[in-house]
Amino acid sequence: MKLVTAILKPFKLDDVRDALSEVGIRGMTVTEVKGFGRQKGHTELYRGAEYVVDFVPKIKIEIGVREDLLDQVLEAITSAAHTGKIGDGKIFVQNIDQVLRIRTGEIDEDAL
Amino acid sequence: MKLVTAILKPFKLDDVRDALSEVGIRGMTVTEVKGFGRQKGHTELYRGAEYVVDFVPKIKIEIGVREDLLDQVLEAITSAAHTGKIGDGKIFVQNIDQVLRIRTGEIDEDAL
Amino acid sequence: MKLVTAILKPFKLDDVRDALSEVGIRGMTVTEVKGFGRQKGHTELYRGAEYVVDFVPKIKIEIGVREDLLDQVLEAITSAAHTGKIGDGKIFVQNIDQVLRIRTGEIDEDAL
Amino acid sequence: MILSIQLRTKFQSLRSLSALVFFTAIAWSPASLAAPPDSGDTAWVLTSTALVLFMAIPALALFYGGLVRVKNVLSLLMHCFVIVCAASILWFIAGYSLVFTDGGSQQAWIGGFSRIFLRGLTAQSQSGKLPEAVFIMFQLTFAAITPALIVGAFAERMRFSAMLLFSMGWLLLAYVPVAHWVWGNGWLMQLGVLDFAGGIVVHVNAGVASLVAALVIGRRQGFPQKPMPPHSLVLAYTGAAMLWVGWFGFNAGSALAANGSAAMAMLTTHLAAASGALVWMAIEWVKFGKPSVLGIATGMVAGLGTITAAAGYVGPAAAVGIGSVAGASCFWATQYIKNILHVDDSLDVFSVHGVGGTVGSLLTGILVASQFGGVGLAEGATIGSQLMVQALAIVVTALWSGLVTLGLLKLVDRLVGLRVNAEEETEGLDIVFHEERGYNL
Amino acid sequence: MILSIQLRTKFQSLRSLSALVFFTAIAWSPASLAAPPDSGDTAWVLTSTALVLFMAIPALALFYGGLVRVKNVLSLLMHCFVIVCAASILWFIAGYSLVFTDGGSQQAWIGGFSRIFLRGLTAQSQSGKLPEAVFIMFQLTFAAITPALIVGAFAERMRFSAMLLFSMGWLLLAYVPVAHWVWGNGWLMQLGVLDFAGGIVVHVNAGVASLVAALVIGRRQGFPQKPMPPHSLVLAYTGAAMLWVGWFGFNAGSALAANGSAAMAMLTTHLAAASGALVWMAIEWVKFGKPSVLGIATGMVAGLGTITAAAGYVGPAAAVGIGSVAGASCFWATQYIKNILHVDDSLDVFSVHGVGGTVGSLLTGILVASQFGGVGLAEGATIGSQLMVQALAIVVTALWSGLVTLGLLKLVDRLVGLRVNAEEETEGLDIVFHEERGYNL
Amino acid sequence: MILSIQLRTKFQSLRSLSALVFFTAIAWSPASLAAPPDSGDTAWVLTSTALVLFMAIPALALFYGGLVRVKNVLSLLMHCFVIVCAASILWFIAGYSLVFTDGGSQQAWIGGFSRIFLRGLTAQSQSGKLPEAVFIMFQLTFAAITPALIVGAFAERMRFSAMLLFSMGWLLLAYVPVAHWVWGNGWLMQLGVLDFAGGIVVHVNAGVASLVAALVIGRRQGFPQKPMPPHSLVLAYTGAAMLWVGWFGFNAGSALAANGSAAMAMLTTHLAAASGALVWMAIEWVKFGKPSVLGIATGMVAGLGTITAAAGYVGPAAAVGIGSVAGASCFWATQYIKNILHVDDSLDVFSVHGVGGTVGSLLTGILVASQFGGVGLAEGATIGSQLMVQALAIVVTALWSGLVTLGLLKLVDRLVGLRVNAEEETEGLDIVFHEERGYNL
Ligand SMILES: Nc1ncnc2c1ncn2[C@@H]1O[C@H](COP(=O)(O)OP(=O)(O)O)[C@@H](O)[C@H]1O
Ligand SMILES: Nc1ncnc2c1ncn2[C@@H]1O[C@H](COP(=O)(O)OP(=O)(O)O)[C@@H](O)[C@H]1O
Ligand SMILES: Nc1ncnc2c1ncn2[C@@H]1O[C@H](COP(=O)(O)OP(=O)(O)O)[C@@H](O)[C@H]1O
Repeated sequence: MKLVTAILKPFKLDDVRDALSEVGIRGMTVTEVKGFGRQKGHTELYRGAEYVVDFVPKIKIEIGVREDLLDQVLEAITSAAHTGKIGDGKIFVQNIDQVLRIRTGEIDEDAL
Repeated sequence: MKLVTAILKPFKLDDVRDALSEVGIRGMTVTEVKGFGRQKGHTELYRGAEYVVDFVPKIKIEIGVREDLLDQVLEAITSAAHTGKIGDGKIFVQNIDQVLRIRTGEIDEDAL
Repeated sequence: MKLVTAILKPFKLDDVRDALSEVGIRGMTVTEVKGFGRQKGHTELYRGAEYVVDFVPKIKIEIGVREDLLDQVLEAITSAAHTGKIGDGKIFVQNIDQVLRIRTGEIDEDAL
Repeated sequence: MILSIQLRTKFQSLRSLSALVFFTAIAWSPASLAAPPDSGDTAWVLTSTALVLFMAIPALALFYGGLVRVKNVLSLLMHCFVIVCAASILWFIAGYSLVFTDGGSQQAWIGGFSRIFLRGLTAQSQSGKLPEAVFIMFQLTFAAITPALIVGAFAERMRFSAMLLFSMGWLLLAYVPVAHWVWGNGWLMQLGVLDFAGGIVVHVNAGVASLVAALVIGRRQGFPQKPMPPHSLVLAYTGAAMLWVGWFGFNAGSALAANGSAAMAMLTTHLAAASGALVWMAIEWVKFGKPSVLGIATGMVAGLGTITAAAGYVGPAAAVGIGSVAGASCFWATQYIKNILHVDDSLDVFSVHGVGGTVGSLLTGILVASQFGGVGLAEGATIGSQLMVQALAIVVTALWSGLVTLGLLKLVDRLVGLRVNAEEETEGLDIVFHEERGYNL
Repeated sequence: MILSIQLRTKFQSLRSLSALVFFTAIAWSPASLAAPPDSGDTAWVLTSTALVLFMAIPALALFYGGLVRVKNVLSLLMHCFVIVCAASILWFIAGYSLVFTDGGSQQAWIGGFSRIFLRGLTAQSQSGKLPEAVFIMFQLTFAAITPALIVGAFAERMRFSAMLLFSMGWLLLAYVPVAHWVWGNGWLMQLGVLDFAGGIVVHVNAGVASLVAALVIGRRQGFPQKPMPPHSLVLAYTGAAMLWVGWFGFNAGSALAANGSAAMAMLTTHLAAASGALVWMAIEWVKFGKPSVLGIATGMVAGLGTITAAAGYVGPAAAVGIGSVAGASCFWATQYIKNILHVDDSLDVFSVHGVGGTVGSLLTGILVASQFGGVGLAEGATIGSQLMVQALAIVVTALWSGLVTLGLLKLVDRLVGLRVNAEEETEGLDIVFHEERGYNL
Repeated sequence: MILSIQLRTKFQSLRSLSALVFFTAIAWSPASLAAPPDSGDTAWVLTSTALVLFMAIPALALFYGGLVRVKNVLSLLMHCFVIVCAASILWFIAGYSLVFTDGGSQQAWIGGFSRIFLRGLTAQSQSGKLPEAVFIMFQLTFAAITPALIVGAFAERMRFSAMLLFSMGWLLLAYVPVAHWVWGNGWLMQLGVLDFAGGIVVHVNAGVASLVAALVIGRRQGFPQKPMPPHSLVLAYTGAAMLWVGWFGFNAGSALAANGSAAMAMLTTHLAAASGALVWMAIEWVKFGKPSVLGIATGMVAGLGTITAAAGYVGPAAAVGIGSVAGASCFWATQYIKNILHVDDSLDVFSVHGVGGTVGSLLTGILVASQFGGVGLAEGATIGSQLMVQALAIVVTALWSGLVTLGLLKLVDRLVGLRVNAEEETEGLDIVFHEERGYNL
């Protein structure tokens, strides 16, 4: 099983969720994060004191997926989150050793 | 060493922490997240405009553990976080290559 | 490629970012988290009702790095985040299978 | 025409009506200058002025600001603030003079220039039983809050400069003439229209402008599919509760005296607010299963907007009736406009103020009659004739306000562009126009 | 009985006391109708009415809302709002009439029906030197805020419908009679009890009801082990500061005139608030090492609640004394009730209002004496006799309020269920009853 | 000396000026006790008192609290609160007496002891046309808000106990004497200085103290490199808007009557606020490309601070001028102090209040002249002579306030330490001194 972690532009979250549910993904976990990268933040001015906000608000989604779904998932996220503008974000794929559903005690693929 | 990531119902956090400290876990990192899954959110109504909140507030805990403690940790979380109702959450286990304690420079198991 | 996850004292974030950019790191993702560990929280009193806040506000940074940069990155973080006082935080290193830049479709090291 | 006949007779009878107190006596009635100002009346109108400013900022600003998404909260706060400032200066320059001084041969349509830049005003100048300066200030706050009401209609998508140009143009071209017609001894006042504190001048006027503005500027991205929940109901509630308190100044202050009429206006205002709130809550409870904070607060505002025309003219039982009708009709209008017509009048300004103002101004024509506990119709008027005058005033105001709004928005669109682009709308107006964020928690 | 003898003598002497101004003159004293209302007095009571409404919403609502957890903030705001609305309508229907009109042969116990639905009220109706409409409004705000005080006791766990039923029942069965006894020429007033602005009628009454309600409904899940920190001290502070400002209307408005008595009441009110705040802060500083924002604000409210009975009767030095005693005694009560008895009177309503109201009403009996700088005892009264009357009024009010509360809660529990279930309590009342959340940041 | 000659002539002429109304008549002018208080005037000053308290808490507290980082919000709220409480008690003990009662042979410098602990005060005591108790209360609120203004200068780094000691010392040693000199028939009043509502006594006085305090305590860690954005502009806005409303009490209340002078003061106050806001906004728009909420609000406060000295003396056109000058000069001062001098006057108290107060107090000396629409200079005074007196008063006040501040801060530093250590500053004052957090969302 793989853990897919994607950093997205916040307003793309709904589209990505829709795309994922089309490939059969029912669950995911979402976190509000601050992104630093090529995309620049903005400047705020408070009574003439400049305040450079160098982070950009981003959304991080984490999805545990069966290996056979991985490519579809990556494809779904990529196409739904794509705007072509800087700051579209990244996807990281990592291995998961074990998954457990607390409610039922099911493990691994059954637990996803 | 393993990284245990658990998604929990927020009001279970205290119980889980107690259970973990009983098996000797002293440290963890907690994030407020939004969960999407089988458990449904609720509907809000603002002057008749319906707003389906399809996420559920969840708590994510991340714990770096020594491999020999892993089973106890999983057991502790599972039993403390269990309500039997949908949305109890999941546990993911991943491998950690390296750990480092910033204060002392200790590494790996000593750093946990 | 490796995923470096560091838990820091919030006021050290700026220093760490500076140190990282010196070793060539341009991107990272930052999350506000609550830390439990050896460092104790504080006590709040509301009309005589004691409320022990046992967590400490922390910042979590996640950085995908090329393997050859890993040591420099660890070194940069460690020295910039170090105060020598309890609660300086930890660094976890994990493996990443795959990286993808949504905007361009670039993968792996090109995507970082 | 029947109207022009009425005009003459009404002009006589109307003098006995308290609407008259709205009319400043400068120029044409020097006799009233004889008695020195009454300190108690002055105290109450000074207080009422503070209360109406309080309604505009912070109350309305917080109410509106709380109802939008977090990325636009400051833009709403800024709109209310800058409108108050700019309207105040416009009022000083020409607004007051054009509404309340004698327009000579044009008096039916517009006032005169004798108080341009408030020239000649001193601490000794009097307007009826009040120092003229406090009458000016009290009326200024009305001129300031009325355009601010409209910003709720085009919230979250209008350019800042466009909003400012439009609001000031609208103040001069819509508010000033209507206020003159109804309160400044213009033709509607001479016909005997009853509008105690602004049901027509403020609420119908701003309400219709809101509907037109919402239609012209178009819906927000994603409306109505995408939910846009209020970012802070706590903030909106704070504003709403403050509006209630401030409205005591608005309505009871409009008696321009600290007397039984002011007291009765406060009582009717309060009862209508309470009834409107309870009726809205009851409908929600029955229809949706749960009463909401936003609902009860909206019902309250509906009750207040609706009683405004009637406040000093009707009795307490009538006020409960007016408030109840307000709660029901504004609720229904909100559902209809938003969910059936899918018009994105974002903060429901037309449904609450436009509909409420209309209903209330009509009901005033009936409930003012002494058989319903009101202060009584003017000599020679019947409920039927009064209703006709009320309806006429509403229709004319609605048409005028609608046309002015349409014309102005087209013009402003040419000048500076009305609406932000899609990316700016996504980013939020706070950063785009003010380079600030509401919260850095 | 000694009491019935006192009754007659007090009735004479009391006429010289300003408590009398609370009594409306309709029906039994037509002479007072001769003089027209004083515009200055009217202005001040109009203002005071706005200030007391301001205390209920937003002030009290924000104070309470800030002190609970974020999942319940809207429920507190809603409680205060709906109570204000419903109490206003009840006051219109019967409340005012039952408190302040002549009850004929039952006058000692309850007022009459002559103003049911405020019938017959016009802008010309007078009550003492005031338009009756403003007296009605001013008293309405007291009737609205008193049941709202109680919701702090059962915060975060009562069902919405139960809260509404209970509050309105309590208003009719506890507030209305006690207000009549003390202010409406009922038996306690005839005994000469001194309660300038509601130490007994409002604070003892609501305070005791709070204690009983907290005991009947039981503790919140996890109390007292689980900490339940205020979700926004900023919000609570805002409410508290507004309460202070609004209290000027409550206490100085109770003079029902803009005169030296009102001025003195404002001064004593302010000094007691400041002293209460400083004493509470000092105790915290010594006992816990750090003074807190919540502490200083609570001390201030304690000072205000405690001076309420005495405001217009005592001098400034006495006010500082009363405030200081308030800070200390309410602090101690809070610790005792919460940490020793483990009663979950969630927002400490009894400890602050009940204890403060009691202490203040007793001290009034002493400090009213001219040797302490007060306005002086009624003719024939001694400090001892006055203290007895004060104590009697407190005890009777406490018993009555406690019994009514108990009975009502049992009844409401049968009708709709008093308390949410465990899951609902965990989820929070905002979603459960109102399908809204306080913040969407 | 020319001054001592002026002193005598001015003393005569000044009686015709409304500044005189500030002076209480006790002791030396028993004649004024003959007429009973005017209820309308009393009503307005009671109301104004509530408005000025409202300015201090919640308004100023929220304004300041919103502008600091979230870890220090409660400390600012607490500062304002405790200062109001402690200043009230000091005013009761000695402040009022030392400012406003007759100082006998020392009268030029300081008042007397006849109202120590407000002894002898009753509801019948009168001060001019007002009950003395309300005059005391009104003036108390000025004494309370003035030291609270200063806390913005050393925000986010001063120890709580140091702040409290300093503030109370400053009240006694800086506010009390200057208030006596200017308003209590002291030497500056006798010279004929014009300060309607505190341009000198409040704003110059507190502004200079702020600059000195900022220099003595030093910059915050990281200033000016590290950005320290306001944690909640919504909160700051709420406070700012409330300040505007409350300022009506501050300035129009300073007429101490509900008359044309009060009305004119309200009008000038309002117009200056609006102009100041618009000018600041315009400068930002041109200079930075975007107008900001914080900017427009700051411009408004600048306008208000600047018109304060002039409010009842000038006409509406002059007020617009004063407001505009205020917006520009305070904007410039803010940039200069912060970005050029790098002085960490954290919330720009000197730039806004000090500079605004100075500019406004000087302009008063010119615009009071009848040729500019003002109420006219005192008999025998010329614009030149009046300007000299104004400048003298400003310079003396600035010197005195600066020296007192310096001395007190050095003393307090010895006693309890002025500043937190670096770790505490990082952690935030809320936890360090009050063991509370602003929000638990
Ligand atoms: N090396 C990295 N490790 C972790 N997160 C990263 C890294 N680089 C970028 N990110 C995240 O991805 C987001 C987008 O990256 P950015 O460089 O701005 O644009 P793009 O996605 O177009 O390359 C950043 O805001 C940050 O959250
Ligand atoms: N595939 C997944 N990847 C990551 N997180 C998931 C996944 N599925 C569920 N979750 C998380 O677990 C939470 C609980 O899942 P849910 O399906 O609602 O109930 P249950 O835990 O009973 O299976 C979700 O709210 C979400 O945060
Ligand atoms: N086993 C762990 N797993 C995950 N995070 C941990 C673990 N132990 C500590 N942390 C995180 O590191 C932070 C610092 O740890 P702490 O024990 O307080 O001090 P130190 O870093 O000096 O060892 C904690 O607040 C927590 O966020």
